[in-house]
Order: sequence, then C-alpha cells, then structure tokens
Amino acid sequence: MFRKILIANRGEIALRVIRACREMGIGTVAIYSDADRSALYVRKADEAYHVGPSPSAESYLRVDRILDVARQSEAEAIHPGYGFLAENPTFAEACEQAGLVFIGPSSETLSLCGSKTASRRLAKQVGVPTVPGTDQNLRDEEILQRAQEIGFPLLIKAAAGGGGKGMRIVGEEVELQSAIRAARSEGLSSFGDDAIFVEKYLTRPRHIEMQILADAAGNTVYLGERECSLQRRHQKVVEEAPSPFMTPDLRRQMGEAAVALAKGCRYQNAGTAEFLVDADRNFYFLEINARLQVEHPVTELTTGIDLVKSQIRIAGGESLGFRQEEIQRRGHAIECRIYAEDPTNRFAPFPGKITLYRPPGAPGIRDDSGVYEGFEVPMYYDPLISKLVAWGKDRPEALSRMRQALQDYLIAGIKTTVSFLCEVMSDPRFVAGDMDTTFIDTFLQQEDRGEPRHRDVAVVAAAIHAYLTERERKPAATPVSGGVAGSEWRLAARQQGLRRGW
Amino acid sequence: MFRKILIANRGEIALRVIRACREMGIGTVAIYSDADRSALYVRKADEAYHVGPSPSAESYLRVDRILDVARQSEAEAIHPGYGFLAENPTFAEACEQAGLVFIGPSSETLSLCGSKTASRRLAKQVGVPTVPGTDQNLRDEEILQRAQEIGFPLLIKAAAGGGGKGMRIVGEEVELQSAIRAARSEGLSSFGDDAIFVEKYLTRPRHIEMQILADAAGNTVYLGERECSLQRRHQKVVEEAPSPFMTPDLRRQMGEAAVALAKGCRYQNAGTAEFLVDADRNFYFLEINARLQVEHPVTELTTGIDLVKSQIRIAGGESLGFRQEEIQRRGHAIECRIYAEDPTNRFAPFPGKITLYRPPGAPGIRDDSGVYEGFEVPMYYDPLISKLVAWGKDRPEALSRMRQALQDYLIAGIKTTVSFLCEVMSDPRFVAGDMDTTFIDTFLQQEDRGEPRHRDVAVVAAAIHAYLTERERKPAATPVSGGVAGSEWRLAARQQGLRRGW
Amino acid sequence: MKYIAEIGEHEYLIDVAEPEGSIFRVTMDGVTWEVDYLRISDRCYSLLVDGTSYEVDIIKSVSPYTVGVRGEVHDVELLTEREKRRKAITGQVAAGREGRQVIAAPMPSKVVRLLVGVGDQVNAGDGVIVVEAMKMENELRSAGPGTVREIKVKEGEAVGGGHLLVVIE
Amino acid sequence: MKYIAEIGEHEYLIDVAEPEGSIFRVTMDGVTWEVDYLRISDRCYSLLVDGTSYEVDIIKSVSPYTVGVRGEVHDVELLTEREKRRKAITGQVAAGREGRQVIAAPMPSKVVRLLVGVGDQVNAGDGVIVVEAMKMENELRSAGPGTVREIKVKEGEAVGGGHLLVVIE
Repeated sequence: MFRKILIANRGEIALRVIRACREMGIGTVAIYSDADRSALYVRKADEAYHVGPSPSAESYLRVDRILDVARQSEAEAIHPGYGFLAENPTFAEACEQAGLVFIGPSSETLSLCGSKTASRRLAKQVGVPTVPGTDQNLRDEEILQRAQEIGFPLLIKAAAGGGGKGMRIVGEEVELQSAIRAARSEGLSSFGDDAIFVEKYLTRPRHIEMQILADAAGNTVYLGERECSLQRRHQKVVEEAPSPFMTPDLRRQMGEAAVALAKGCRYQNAGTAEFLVDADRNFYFLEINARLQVEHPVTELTTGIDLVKSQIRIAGGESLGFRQEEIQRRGHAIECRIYAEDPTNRFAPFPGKITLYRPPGAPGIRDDSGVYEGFEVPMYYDPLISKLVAWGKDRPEALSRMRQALQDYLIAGIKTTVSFLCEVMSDPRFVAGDMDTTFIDTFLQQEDRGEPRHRDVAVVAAAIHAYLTERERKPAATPVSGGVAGSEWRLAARQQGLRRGW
Repeated sequence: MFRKILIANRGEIALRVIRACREMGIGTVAIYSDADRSALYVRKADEAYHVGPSPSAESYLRVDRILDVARQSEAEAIHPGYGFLAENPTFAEACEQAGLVFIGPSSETLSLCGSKTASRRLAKQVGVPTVPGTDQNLRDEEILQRAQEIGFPLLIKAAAGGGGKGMRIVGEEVELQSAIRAARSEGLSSFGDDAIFVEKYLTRPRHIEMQILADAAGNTVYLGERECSLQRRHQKVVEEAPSPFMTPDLRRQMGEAAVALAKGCRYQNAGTAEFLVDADRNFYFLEINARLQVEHPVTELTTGIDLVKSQIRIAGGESLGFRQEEIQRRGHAIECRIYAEDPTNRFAPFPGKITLYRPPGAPGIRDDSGVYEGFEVPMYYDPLISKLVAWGKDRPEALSRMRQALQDYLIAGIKTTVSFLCEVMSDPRFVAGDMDTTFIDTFLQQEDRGEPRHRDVAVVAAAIHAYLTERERKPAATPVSGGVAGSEWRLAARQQGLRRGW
Repeated sequence: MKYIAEIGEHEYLIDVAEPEGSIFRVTMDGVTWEVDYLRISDRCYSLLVDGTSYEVDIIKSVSPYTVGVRGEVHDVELLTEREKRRKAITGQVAAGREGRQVIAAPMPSKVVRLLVGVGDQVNAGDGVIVVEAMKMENELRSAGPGTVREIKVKEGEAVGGGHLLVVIE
Repeated sequence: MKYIAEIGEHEYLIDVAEPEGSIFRVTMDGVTWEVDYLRISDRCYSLLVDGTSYEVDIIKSVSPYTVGVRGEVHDVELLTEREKRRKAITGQVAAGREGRQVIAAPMPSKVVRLLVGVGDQVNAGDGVIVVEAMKMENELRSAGPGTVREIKVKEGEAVGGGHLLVVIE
C-alpha cells in the first residue's frame, strides 16, 4: 500500500480523505491556498504546503505546483477529491507521467466520460437507454419525422442555446410547427444560430444515480442507488439511499446498466452513473461522474463500505475482495448539504467568519464538515461547508434523526441553509417520498411555512441578555449570579437558599 | 404511544433517552439535583424539575419527589436509565401504583433478578449452567466429596468473606486439606465465622453478555453478545460486539440460554444475561442485568436496532415486530468508556471544570457524551462522562477508527482515561483479541509504554505561546500578527508578502 | 430596566427586574415570567420557565439581537425608551432625505461590474453593481429612484462584508 | 526572549526571536526551527515546520504548560533566566526546611476521615486523610516523616480541588 498520499483538494473532502488515510496508516500531504491557511484540513494533515493565491486557477488548479509538492513530499499517489482537477484527463495523465498514482480512472476513461457524444455512443454500444433525441442540427422535415419516433411531449432546443433560451416544450403534434419556428428565431436572435434539435421531454423526472466500484482486474459491482432529485440551480441539496421510488427489479436493471457502462469504458475505481427516471420507471442514462461523489456517505452508511478506502485500495492494485451478491444494504440514509448561502436572499452565497459553531451529535448522525468556530469561510470556493448525514433502520427513522440534528445544528456569523433544510424535512410531499427534479422550485413557491412557537421566549431571553450585558458594562453594580463559572458549592448553596424545601 | 416520559436519571444516559423520545415525538421531563442545574441533559429536555440537593440519596434516589414531578408534569411513563433506581423493585412497584408505566421489567422480575439465590435457582430450572459450587456452609467431608464432582482448580471461600480474604485457590487434590484449614481460620479471625463453601475456579475467564429483548406477549429474542472482559475494579472499561472469541455455535447456545432465562422469569423489555466463558468455551451464567446496559451502543451499531426506542415501544404495549431470524448483525463495534479519572494516580476520580472540550467526529464514530466545554463535572456521581463508540466493517477497521478518535478527543481541565484507552487500543494482545478479565491488571503492570515522539514540538509550541502571552500583556509593543481574527484579505496579503514567488 | 421589543410586526413592553439569585422576573405586556436562568457561556443560556426548559443562543449580541431557540431563529430589536424616541426622529429624518440609499456588500466578495456611473439616474429595481462570491454573481439593485452620488469601489476590487459600495440619493 | 525549558528530565535552552509575519524562529539548544504559525483560538495553534503540520493545544496556559500534540500530552516548564535562578534558591530553601509538606485535595471532594491529629508523628507512606469523590475513597498519604502541624478541615466537609487539608513538618 502507499506510504503517502497527496490530497489535491480542500474543505470537507480533503478532511474526509485524510481520515481514511489515517485509518490505513498512510501519511497525508495537504495543499492550501492563501485563503485556506486556517482551514481545518491543513491542521489535520501530516504535512501541508502552500500552492498559491486564493483564486482556484492560481492554486488548486495549478497542476505544475501540485506535482512539485508531490515530488518534494515524496507522495506516491494523488487523491483528487471532487471538483477542481478530479475529472481532468490532463491532470491524470500528468500524474501518470510523473510516476504518481492518480486515485481514479485512467486519463482515457476520464476523456470518454467527459464527452457527451462519446458517452451517448458508449451507452448505445452497451445497450443502455439515453434520453431519446439527437444533438445534431436537423432540418424541419427531419424533426417532423423524429418527433413521431420519440413521441410527445418533446423538447425543441436551439443547438447554441442555454439557460432556457431557444427551448420549447411541445405537448402535442399540432404545436410542433410553430415551436420549430419560435425556437429557430430565438436561437438566431439570441445566439446568431438557428440550428435546432429534438429531445424527449420527461415530465417531472427523478434524478437517480448508481454507485459502482471497479478494480484493476475488471471486477465491477454496483452498490445501489442514490435519489438526488432535490436540486436547486442544478445543484443537489438533499440525497438519500435507497430511493423511495425504487423497486428491487429496477435497482437490478439500473445497477446492471451502470456496470455495463463501466465495463464498456474499462472503468477503474469508484464512479457513478447518473440517470433520469420517469414516472413509469423508465430510466435514461445521463453521464458518468468519474470520481467520488459529494453524496457518497449515504451509500457508505447503507452498505457499510468505506468508499474512500476502497478507492485507495483499488488504486493500490488490490482487488475488490467481495462479489455483487455479498453486498448487503441496511436501513436508510439521508444527506443534507449545508451551504453558506442565504435562503432569505435567493440563496446568495454568504462567506464570512463563523462566530458560533455547534454541530449536532446523536445516534445515527454523521457530520462531514470542514469548518470550525472561528473559521473564515472563504469567498473563493464552493459554498458547501458541511454534509449532515442521518442513518435510520428505515426512512422515517432516518428522517426523524435528521430533523433533530438540523434543529440542534447551530452556525452563527454566516447565513446557512440549515433552517431551509429543516423545513424541507417536514414537507408532506418529501415525507411521503414524492419528489422529482422540480421539487425544490415548487417548494420555494409555497408561502405558508408555519407560525413560530417561541417568539415570546426569544424576546424574554434577549431582554435578559441585554440586561446582563448592560450590568457588565457597569462593574460597580451588584454582581449578578447565575454563571456556570465558579465553585459548584456556591452554586448549590445559592440554589438551596432559593428553593422552598421539599 | 406515550405523550410524555420522565427520565429518572442524569448525565449521558438521560440525554440518550431524551434523543430517542424526541425522534419519536414524545415529550421529555428531566429531573436534576443542585449539582446538575448546568448539565447538558437539562437544557435538551422539554421540561426539567429540581428534585433535591446534590447527593443521590437526596435527589436521584428520592422516589417520592420523582413521582411528585411525574404527577405535576403529567408524564405517562418513567425511563430509569441505568444505576440509581433502574433495578429497584420498590420503585417499579411505586410507579405501577401511581398509574405510571415503568419502562423496564415488572417489580417481580426485578426482585428475582436482584437475588443471587433466586437467579441460580432460575438457571437450574431452565437448564442453564452456573459456576459449579454451592453457597451453603459445608462440613469438611462434604467439601472433599463436592471437590471431586467439581474438579480442580477450585476455590474455597469463607461464607462471610470478601475482598479476597478467606479465599484459597486449590490447584490439586493434595492441597485441599490445608486450604480448608487456612480458609476456616482466616474466616474466623477476619469475620468471626468459619463457615466455608466451594466453587469452581475459572482460570482467566472472559466476561461475555447477551442482549435480549422481550415484549409483553412473550416474544423474546437475543441480539448477540458483547465482550466485556476489559474491567478494572469490576468496572467495565472497553466493550465490543461481536466477541473476537465467539463462534456461531456458541452464540446460538448462549443466546438460547439467555432467552430461556428471560422466559423463565417472564422478562419484559430489554435485559442482559451476563456469563463467564472459560478457555474451552464453556459458559456459566452470572446474573441478569434487568435494565439498559451502559454498553448498549455496540449492539445498536451492529444490529441497527435502537434499544432505547425498543424499550419505549415495548413498554407502550407494542410487539417486537421482528423475529429472531430477521436480526442481522453487521461489522464490528467497540466502546471506550471515558471516565473522569486520573490514570497516573491509581485512577482516582477527578471531578472539576472542563476548560476545553473537543469531541472527535468521523465516519463510524459515535460519541454518547453528557458534558460540554465549561461544564463542572460533579463530584457526587459516577465518573463516566462519555462513551466513545467506533463501528467498522470488521474489527481492524473499528479499532483503527477508535484509535484516531481517541487521539482527536481533547478534554482539558480534568483528568480523563483517554490517553490510557489510547494505549490499550494499541496493545498487541488486545489487537489480537486475546483478552480475559485479568487483562487490565496485567496491562497496567507493563512498564514500557513507548517514547513520546513530539516532545520538541511541544517545547517549541509552549515557547511561542509564552512569547505571545507575554506580548499581549504589554500592548504597547508591536502588534503580533498570525490570528485567525480579522479580514482574510489582510491574511492573504501578509502571506503573499512573506513567501517567495513560485 | 424597561425596553420596547420589536419582533416582526409585533411590539412588546418589557420590564426586567433585578434578578434574585438565579431568578429573573420579566414582565411582558403586563404578564410576568419567572425565569430560572443559568448562563452557560457568553452567548448561551439555560432558561427554565415553569418547568419548561429552553436552551437559548444569542446568535447576534447587539440589537437587533438574533436569538435561537428550539430550532427557531428570531430577530429581536430591543430599545430603551430614549432609544425608541431617537429612532423615531432618525426615521423621520431619513424619510425627509427621501431615498438616500447606501448600497453595501452583503458578504465578502469581489466587484465584478459597475452598472452605473456617478450622476446616473436610477429607478427602483435597477441593477447598480454586480459582486461575486463563491463563483456566484449577485446583482445588487436600487431600492428606489435617485441619482448615483458616490462610487466607493473599482471593478475587480475585493471587499469585506458590509463594505460601502455605492451611495444613491 | 530566552527561556529554559524543562520537560521530564530533559532541559533545553530556548531563544524565541520576534516573529516576522507568520514566521517564528525558535532556537532550541542551538538548532533553529522556522515555524509558520497561526493562532486558531486562545489555546490552539496550527504550526507548519518544514511542511509538517502540527495542531497544538495549550491545555494549561501557565508554566508548567500542558501541551497536546498529535495525541501526546507534555508538561513543559518554561522559565526565564531570572525565574530559573529564583526557583533554584526557593528549591534550596524548601530543601532546607526538610519535609515541610502541604497536603491538598487533588480534586473537589468530601473529607471522609481524618487519620491523624495535630502533633501526631507520621512516617513516609502513612495515611493522613481520606477524601471521597464520585463514590470512590482516596487515602492521601504522607510523602515523608514529620509532625502534623495543622489540620484545616473537618470530617464531612466538602472542599474544592487544591484546597489545603493538612500541614506536616
């Protein structure tokens, strides 16, 4: 096994990898930008080296500097985490050329997975369905013909489009001609290009993904799905395993599809096949995320398999050590992503100093956090500060634990999504497991969020605090008791004096 | 289900029960003595009432006051935790008479389990072996005869003895006569009574216990064993599940014995049958602990079953809802009990104020703690302040996680057993799973505990801290930078200025 | 000590009596609360009110106070009577100066684009400046009509939270 | 700033130079350490020494300092030269007074039994007083021979940690 691993990442995922390495007795090398000198993972690593100024392009994306640190520290392998260079084939290749093991798939596999066209071609080869349609420019007659094959509703998209512009949903055939005209014209005026194509429109699909592990010998297994339908701005906010929508049969089909895709691109290490699933439980392959997913803990808690340690072992040449039929899932796990964002201001990012930090702890609760009280959350990077995960023997137990944990989670100084997630966890549709990718947008349009119950107590507490603060400012006044500090004897004496006897 | 439960306990276990109730939507009523006004569980309960001065006899053992609080708060059931009144038949009966549900076995069952004689009789009735011997006074001829039946080595014990006095280990038959004389004479001189009896002497036995659950309809299951051989002064310090010594066959036998014992005394709720197991895997029943055990988390983590919630459901009249064959154990869990004791001073209790508190958190780690930074650990009660539990897919993984967690656990202001537990976790015999009830005493006699590796760093850090503290005292001097406080821009600028460019 | 408390649209008259030992008596709109209090830390209290236990965190320790209790978060403005009068006057003055607006950075961020120049007329809802943090752009808008009087930053500049960006009158 | 550090039986000469930015240069028995330091909180530091990262907790913040690093705990006595000289003198005085012993409560506890009276002769290892905490009795013994001069507590009395119990000379 490796003696030392460099972690080419920051924040909670750097800490997660450090912990896995420590358990395995492997030395850890962290890298940090100016903004991250005070980060928790820097303190927890065995070694830490500065790689540049705060912007990622000048630090965490600087392949040359990262490889310099690897050489200097004599690291043998590099764990890329997620984001930054994790799916960058050039980086993987540079590692290989520098004699370092890249903990992830080969650069060829990364290239294939990074290309939408190549991925669709792979899916076709191994017989896995994708969202029906084409990304080529089509003439009007071709569209009319393809529309028949695909069926309605469908989507007309400007080839150069984006952000919803040049896109038309077509519910029935009679709308088709005018939609084609509108899309072409919008494409032309917005992007200077009237090329269009068609795609099947999935009404309120679910986003469900399948975790796979593959070793160097080609042993490939799936560890079950994750339900990731709760998204905002295409960013996942809540994930869970298993999906409340899943059936054993569908799981097997999707799992086998994921394995086929992985084998088809000679995938090695941990990876995830993302799918859309429609109301009739048809699934459509989207892409392979060729790295560790942010939401990997829900799979770890249900399967009992440590994915990060598995990644390291596979990269070190070890074989999986278990077969598909030996994987047992147990119970239910939910992850809430805690972002430094202001839910009352359109989820605007909210970096800054954390003045109070009290993470929850209870049976079934895991908190993958990268911050601490006193830490200044930098403005340069992703606003994810913690992943709160709850396990329960079933979904209701996991949910009840998550609700308590969110209620106990105190983060002050910055705005976070904790209170927003609290509300989501109690939403009747969510509790029923009835969700799709439109869930969060619909949820945010609801006005009624319930009356607060403890307004009076908050006022009384504020008044007491203001009173005491005022008294402290005038130290001449009679001392006010009630502090924890000081001898317990005095405390006891005071309380006994105060209470009527029993 | 109950609307409100009173928790007749304190510390970590009160908090544990509160959490279970919160998950189930049940209101919680805490009680506290003078010394516990500032305790964490008082803050986390929905309601909290004072029941008397600090000594337990005047507060947590006052049945009358506790029942008064139950009436006043309209609680419907009482959870006794462990210790205090948990196994007190009078308390259980008083609850029953006051119309409150006692969350535990009936007062009759508690009486039976509390009597050594009745327990041995029960074991005989249901055919479960106990340590061979007799507790009756025997004449010399009878002893000679019984010794043949029991076999050697055996133990001659003064009936009035205790603390090792009037006790003789007899290895062979030739030693018997002189041992009898010595025991009688020591009994007479020490306790004024020369009555003696014999018992089989188990060489270095293991202490292994079996968790059971039984509902009101008599459905009784076993949830697997806990290895509790690591004890000091008959106090458990490390527990794990499963036992490294266990075989599937022995587990089934011991499990069925535990179920037979439970059925034999019409046991209801959660309970534990304690056994000694010798090197040949013969097991001998000791007693039933008729309550929740301190070490219940290791069973929860391996079975996925929440024992506290199960207790509440059973007391509420619900049936178990699962059969023996549906119970699946997975992986391995280890618990380390963190005591406020000074390992460098014969484990003397060490109450006092916790000035720094940083519990560990990582995948697979659960910390059942009852304290916080600033809390004054009272001198009146048990010194247990936290139970650190690690789960892993196998024993090595659980152990590696426990080692990291102990290393990360920072408690200052009081002395604790954290560093001692750290050493135990790395002991070769412990790592090999080779332990018995003499383990800790043997371990403590070892001199060699390894050289510290970071003495120099500690000196350098102390010097830097002393320097900065001195500088702060003279505010006129040049300000010293390096704090987290203040704008990150300044931090970044300073560091950029300091470093040579890449 | 007397306060006027404002929370959302609610207003309360508060009277805090000198505590006796660990007991505070707080009168709120004529109703007296007897509170057994214990200060756990600078910013955290344990309150027992008729047996009900509240763990209260003072998330922001100046008025308007931000108070966390049982998962709820409340903003409580506490004013002495003199402060209340002063606020009423200031409010009138502010109203008199009609629409003087100070646009400040809501969080540490980088100025991406200035959408206005000094002297420009703006209407309510017009974008004034775009800042970026954590790879998200955030367009700050004018709350009312006015003329841009001052621009305190340049494009590309990094600013701390609360930093003054643009003044509109 | 110069210190003499004592840790176990080891003694070091320490020289701490004024820091430049975040870099401290600390010379220890002639070897200079270049330490990139960051103060995380009052009692916690992040130190980087030639790339090696140490999280250091100052568990006790007066000399002898208690320092936690990577799971190890060290007691470090730090003395200026003047303090070192003073300590040497005090040590001699204490030695000269031969066996003056102050027995103090090691932790908050209750006095269970006094085993001696004023004027009693005691030998090394003799029990002097029994205190109780957390249901465990703890017999405190005399470290050397002497006469009991003062008894500062009564049986049944509750005392805080460090409270003076018995003086033996």
